[in-house]
Amino acid sequence: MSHLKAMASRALQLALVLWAVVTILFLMFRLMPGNPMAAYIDPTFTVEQQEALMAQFGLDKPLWEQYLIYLGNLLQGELGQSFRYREPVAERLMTLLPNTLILTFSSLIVAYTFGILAGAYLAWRRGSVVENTAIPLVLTTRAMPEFWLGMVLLAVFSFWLGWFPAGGTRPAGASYDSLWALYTSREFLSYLALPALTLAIYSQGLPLLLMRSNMLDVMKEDFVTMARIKGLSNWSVVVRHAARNALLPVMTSFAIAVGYQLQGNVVVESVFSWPGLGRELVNAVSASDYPLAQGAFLMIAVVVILMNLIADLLYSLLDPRISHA
Amino acid sequence: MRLAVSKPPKPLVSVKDAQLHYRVGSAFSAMRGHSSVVKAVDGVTFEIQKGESVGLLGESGCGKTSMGRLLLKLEEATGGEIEFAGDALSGLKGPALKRYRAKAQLIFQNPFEAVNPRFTIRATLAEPLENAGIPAAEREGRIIEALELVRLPQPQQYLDRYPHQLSGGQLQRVVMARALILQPDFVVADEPVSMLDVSVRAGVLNVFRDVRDRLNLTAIYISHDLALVRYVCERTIVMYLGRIMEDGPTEDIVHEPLHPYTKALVAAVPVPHPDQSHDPLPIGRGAPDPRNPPSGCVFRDRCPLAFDRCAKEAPALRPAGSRKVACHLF
Amino acid sequence: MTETLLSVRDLKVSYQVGKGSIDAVDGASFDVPRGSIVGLVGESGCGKTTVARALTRVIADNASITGGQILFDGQDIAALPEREMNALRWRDIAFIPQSAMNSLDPVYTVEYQLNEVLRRRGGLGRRQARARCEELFEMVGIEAGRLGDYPHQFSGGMRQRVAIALALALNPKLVIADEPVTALDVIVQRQILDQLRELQSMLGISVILVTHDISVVAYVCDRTVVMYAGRIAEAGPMDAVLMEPSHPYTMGLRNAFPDLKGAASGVLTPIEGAPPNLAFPPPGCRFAPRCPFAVETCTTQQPALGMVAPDHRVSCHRADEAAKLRQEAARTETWLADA
Amino acid sequence: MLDTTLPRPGFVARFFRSLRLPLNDPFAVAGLAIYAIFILTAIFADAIAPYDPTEILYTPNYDLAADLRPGEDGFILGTTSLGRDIFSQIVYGTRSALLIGLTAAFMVALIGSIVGLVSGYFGGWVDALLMRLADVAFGIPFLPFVIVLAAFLEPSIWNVVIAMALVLWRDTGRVIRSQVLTLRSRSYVDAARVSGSSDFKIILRHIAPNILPLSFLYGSIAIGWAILTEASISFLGFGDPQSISWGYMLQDAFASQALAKQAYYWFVPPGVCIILVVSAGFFITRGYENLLFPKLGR
Repeated sequence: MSHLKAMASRALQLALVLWAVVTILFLMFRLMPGNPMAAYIDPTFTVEQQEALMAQFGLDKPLWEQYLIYLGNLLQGELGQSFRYREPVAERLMTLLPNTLILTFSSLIVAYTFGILAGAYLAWRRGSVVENTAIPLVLTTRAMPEFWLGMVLLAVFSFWLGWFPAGGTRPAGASYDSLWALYTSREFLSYLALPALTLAIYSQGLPLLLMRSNMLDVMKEDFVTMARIKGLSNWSVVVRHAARNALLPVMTSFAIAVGYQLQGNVVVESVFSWPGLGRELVNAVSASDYPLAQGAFLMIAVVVILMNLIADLLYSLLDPRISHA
Repeated sequence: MRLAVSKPPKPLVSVKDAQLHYRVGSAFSAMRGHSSVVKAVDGVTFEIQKGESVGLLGESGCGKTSMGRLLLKLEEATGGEIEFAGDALSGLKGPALKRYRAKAQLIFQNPFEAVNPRFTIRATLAEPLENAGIPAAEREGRIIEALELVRLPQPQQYLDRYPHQLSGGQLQRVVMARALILQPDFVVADEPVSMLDVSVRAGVLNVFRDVRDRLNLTAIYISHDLALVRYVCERTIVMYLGRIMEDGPTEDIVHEPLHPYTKALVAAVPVPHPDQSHDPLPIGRGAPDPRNPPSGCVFRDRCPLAFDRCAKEAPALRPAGSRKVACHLF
Repeated sequence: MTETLLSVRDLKVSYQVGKGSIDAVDGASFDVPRGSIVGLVGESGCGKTTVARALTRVIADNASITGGQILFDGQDIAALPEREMNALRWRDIAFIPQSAMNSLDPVYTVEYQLNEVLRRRGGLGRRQARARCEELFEMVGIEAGRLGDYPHQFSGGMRQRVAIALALALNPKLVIADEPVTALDVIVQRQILDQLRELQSMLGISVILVTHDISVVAYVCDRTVVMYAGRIAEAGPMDAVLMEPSHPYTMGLRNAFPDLKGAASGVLTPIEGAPPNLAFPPPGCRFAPRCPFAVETCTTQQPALGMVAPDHRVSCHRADEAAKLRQEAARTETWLADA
Repeated sequence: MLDTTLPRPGFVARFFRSLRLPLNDPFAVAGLAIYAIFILTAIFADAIAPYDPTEILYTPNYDLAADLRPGEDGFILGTTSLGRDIFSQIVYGTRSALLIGLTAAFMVALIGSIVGLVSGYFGGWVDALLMRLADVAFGIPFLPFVIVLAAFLEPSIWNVVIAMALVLWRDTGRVIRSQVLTLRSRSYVDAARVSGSSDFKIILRHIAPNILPLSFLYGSIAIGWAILTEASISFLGFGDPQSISWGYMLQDAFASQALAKQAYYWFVPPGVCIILVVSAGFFITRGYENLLFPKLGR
């Protein structure tokens, strides 16, 4: 099936992209000022630890050999030891990843549900006062720095009104039997609310504007006119034909948005002290914890690239012109 | 008079086994589905004598436009050889290519796309003159001359206009003027009237016939419409899926088509009066698929006369009376 | 016995463009007898497509029907409330568009789109609809196995057959076909026209076939309506209009059209000039600026659509001289710009 | 004299005409006006700002002028916890915002346009290579990349600009490439080739003029991106410590408990300024889109 072949070749392409990003990352961390060994070894490590890491990452070898060892380690999921936490980077990041994913997906689901409905509505009310005021407003939300929006929400809803906690994922001292118990607790929701809302307000603009302009385009298509000539109901014309077609690229953009959102998380997580990948990256860079910074960067990159692939997959699944070629 | 008279004159254009194959859906654009080879032109051979007008006839996807682009070196042939006045096109580069560009010209299908909308008519017509190194002082005169040649009355009034200020018929004459301004030897016209309304078509066709005769041009007229080809060309080449099916005098093809495909094509041409045959066409349903042509003769899956051999062996283009036919029946 | 199914009376359709308006159709009148194919022929911009769409009352946002009547089965559908008009659509008046590629929804299978019409508009049950789908596909010559395919999986000709099946789904009385074969190659074009003619006579429906190509009209139509610049130039039985045209525009069209069956030495004669800008139409006959026979009245007074023969109407001030004009029109010199 | 080329108005006039500024769209005009105001503010910052933005100020009573509310002791927008004048910081922040926004946008538009033109016009392996590079750029998480680069290299606004340009050219490049592909398939480009025009001449005369408005459009989108990115970087503490920027002000406010102190006068104005400049860019962009792609417009 040529369709599968096409997907495979796309996946291969993205694997190459991943390799390129990994290489850039390697060079970035090797070429930084100071001791090249600083990428993995903290002077405060014990001599045994230092020697073990020297051997593991081949830090006394020439650069190209280090590169091969680096690739080999990556393939085994080995990202080195965090300077600050004295634990393997991979393990630490894995505990943070769920927090980031929950924040990202909950905000995006809210943003897309709202954006799609509002976008379709605005396309339908094209030229009305509602549309004329809504569009500049939406553009303004796209122009807001996310962290600033987070700050304003914090100042109002947390510090002034006291409705929501100011940061973190759980009350101080609280402990839960399992991660599942944490994520399903009411407290967690109250901690999630503000950061998720911040991200959602920022992200709804993309699906909204995309949906609206797609709808306007599709409404001009011959098949929509034909649906009217067929005497189908307004609902059928607008929803079954126009919206269904307009939705295709919006759904694809969801996956891309996950990738973008992960980058936006970097600042919003910092504002809300949300223990996720983004905040970890910032802290690690500030504290010169290079293995951790490198690992966090890599994990974000992997998700971004994976999401690009999923976007392509979604598109080819949802569009019969490709899935039934 | 010497004996050499009996030797046929050297052709102006000679096409030997020309091929234009290209991949569709490369690894990078594979998202769109198939990745396969399309043989837009597949082993086409013909010659054109100086002063001859030849119609290249066929349905969409038959390779006639690709053939035209090969002849003008807008596309490089992936196989075979095309010669113009004895020179191989594949070797033309630099100044030699520039000289060829001055001798071989193209008239486009859609006049509104064929001129840059940001250029005035004057600037449009000046471009080839600049490239040929005609001094600025002579250009205006040449431009006026060319516009008069294509029978645009009072040409001065058009010079500072933009394309959208002209009608389709007027603009197509400008496109013709641009093609003729360097006094070429050879012109390829790609469906030059198919975008025009019927009432103005005839005017453009008449100018084309006229200019060709006056300048003794060698011309290729690409069209899907046999009636138009017949109006302009004494000889017709019929193409189907990248190959030549039949090649011969237009009147013979109109009155007694030999190839089964040509027969169907001639029978299908609509005529503008009520007394005409309504018999079913001698051809199967379906449409040619350039991505997936049948084995052997490319026409066999729609041919009412196909037999075993047609599936196994592609027929060569062989002489049959006044013309050449690619069919196992001849 | 020709009973009239559709009678268009003095139809006017205007487009709002900026602050002004353009009368794309300015007083069109013609009849469609039951069980006949009527060709609506003219050049681009003459208003033929606008007329076709006005009959469905689904027209561009900036267009409106500003006058006249559309009597369908004796009822003026131009004045019908939208609700009642919508009930009529597709059940009584169906439409075949120019490009079936763009007018079939790409994300649904062909069966879904047939079902949509059969079940939502025709009130058929699931099983009946399936049977009807198969029947329709057989009628237009496509295997029922392809019902589940998406539009892009069909070739251009096949898609046009699907469009025909779709139009016939609810047994309409009138089918409007807007340039149904223009985008197709001659061979497929001919096959589709054969199909259309066959089904039309089998089902006894009426068809309005909009086209720019008089040879298409000559091949399938019973009657012809020739439009020029938003008005009807000539209307009547197809052979009468084509063989004995009474309007100079129709005569000119005949001269400009190449004829494969004619003599090899024939010369095509263009009509000089271009159709008028409808934002500023000429005061008299709209063809007068290009007409070699124009006299003074032609440039000042609009000609009315008058009878020249039973059932054959022409809007020309010199219609009674038609026979003489036809002879002159046959000569190329007549049409040269400075003649 | 017979001149057969285009009539030649002044080069500047022609350049502006070829940009096709969307002057009939009220929002676009508002956007241009906002830009004009901020540009003037940046130029005359020395005259407008009452104080040096980094100077530690004192009240007439010789107390540290810390955490003063707007209007108190004549400080228009109040002071920071360290006794700096917020209004002056806003005024000077305009400079770094515009400097970063405009240079980054210029680089992004320039690199993207050149890549798009070369890739789309010549095709083949050049195209394949450049588009693979674009894929890689799409695979790099933008903000983390800028953070890491800004942190490792010495923190200066130019490093931030370069980091942004290294990644953001991808969007412009892809869009311009596809536009070049459509333009290239126009038959007037074939006509120019058949007329004997060189590739260089065709790109310059027939393709580039049609690309310019699109470059400008993507440039104006990049202004917004660059300003937002710089603000984020400064907020996270990786900015240029030498220059006062709106992002730096927000970081200062956040770190100084301005939220808990409910000091809206401190952290709201810089945010509003960012929104104004960035959305001004969006409004111009939108006016452009209506002009360039009228099918989307109304």
